[in-house]
Amino acid sequence: MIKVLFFARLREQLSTDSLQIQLSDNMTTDTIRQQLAETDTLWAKVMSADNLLVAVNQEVTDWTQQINDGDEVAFFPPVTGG
Amino acid sequence: MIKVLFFARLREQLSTDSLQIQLSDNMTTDTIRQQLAETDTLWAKVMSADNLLVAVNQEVTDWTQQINDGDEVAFFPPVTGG
Amino acid sequence: MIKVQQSDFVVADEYRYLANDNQDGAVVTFVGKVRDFNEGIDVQGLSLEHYPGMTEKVLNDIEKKAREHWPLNKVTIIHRFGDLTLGEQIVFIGVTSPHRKAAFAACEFLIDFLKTQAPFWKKELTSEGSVWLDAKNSDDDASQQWQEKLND
Amino acid sequence: MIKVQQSDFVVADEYRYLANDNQDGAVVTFVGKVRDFNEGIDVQGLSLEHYPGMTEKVLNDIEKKAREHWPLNKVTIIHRFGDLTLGEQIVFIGVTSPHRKAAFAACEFLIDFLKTQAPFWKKELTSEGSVWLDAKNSDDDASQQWQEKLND
Repeated sequence: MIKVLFFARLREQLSTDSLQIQLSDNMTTDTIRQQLAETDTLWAKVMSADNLLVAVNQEVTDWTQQINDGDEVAFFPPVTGG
Repeated sequence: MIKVLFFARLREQLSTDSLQIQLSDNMTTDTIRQQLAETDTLWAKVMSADNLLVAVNQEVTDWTQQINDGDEVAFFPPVTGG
Repeated sequence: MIKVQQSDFVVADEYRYLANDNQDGAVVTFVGKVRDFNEGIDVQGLSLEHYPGMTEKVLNDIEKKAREHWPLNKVTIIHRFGDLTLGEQIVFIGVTSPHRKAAFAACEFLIDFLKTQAPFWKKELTSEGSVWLDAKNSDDDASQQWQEKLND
Repeated sequence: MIKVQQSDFVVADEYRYLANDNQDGAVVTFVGKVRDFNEGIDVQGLSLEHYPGMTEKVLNDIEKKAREHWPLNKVTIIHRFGDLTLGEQIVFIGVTSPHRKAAFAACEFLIDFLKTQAPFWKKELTSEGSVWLDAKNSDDDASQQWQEKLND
């Protein structure tokens, strides 16, 4: 299983802070993004945002990273702390 | 009268923190420096230091500044505060 | 020392810890506060969300990076989350070094990188409702400039 | 606020004064302390001489110059004179601004200019006797760089 997390504006727009998905063959950060985008038009819109960021196991990465079972994948907008 | 002040290393080397001198015609910061340098070999050495600074009425200036009666003239080495 | 916390911090306590070593000639601190306006709109407060676990990891990485570039002794990074009202303290960065240039540069580097890399998100409570902040280009520029400067 | 004094200052009190305004998003402070070594020699303490009257004048001028270049709200400069022992605080610079870049730049500018323009002189008490410090080229360079940057 893969744990997927959503933060800030995304979490609010999707009314979801986390969910679990099954690992599939050759799964990447982009595969997960596309899979989630297929949920409905809302998810399609949110998951296609230009500035969407993704972290795997708490490290920001790009859309080609391979996913392994047990990974924690997080989607969020650009950060605005400090 | 002109009030002349000495600070830090200069004050110690000359064993003098202040003195009064008479205003003379066309007196400049450089005139005062030369006049003081004539006191003896110690003063000659101290007043000819390359990095000697001078302030008139508490403002750093160069060696051409005209002196007026009542001015406060201070000699000191480069500053090292902070 | 890195702390991510809901509660407020006390600058006097942080300063006491930082200023305790005779090898240091310089202590530089930065405090970021909730300001009463942003881009022309009245701000009444902030709600700060973060990604627990990742936040601490990123802050540790940033501290490590700063220590690679400057001779630092103590480094303190504190960032709050949760609801904050007007004028409240959000973030504390404190750095000590034998040299003032190093302390200034590292302190500014730490807050610039925190702003673009640490997973915090601000939602502003304004007179027109509550709004998630957009990332600022000026913040990206600031951390970009460090990258260029430090890779020279 | 400019203070030239023999007595110590309390950073907590200075911070409280600085951090009191909701228009400010950033508070940057610098504290310079008596360090236990300088150019390889053990330091046991410092004796600080200044030029009363001129010191305050120069510090006021430097503050004025900083305010011309950056949008600052509060500025505090405190410099001590007299005998100071190891680890003691020498100088405090505190700056507040709506913007952190301005607060950092102004704080560093103020200490850089103070170092090359304010009439203070340090005599170090070392294991080899007491010695007047020579001005550092690096300090002249720092204030020279500001002149060039700000005249651009």
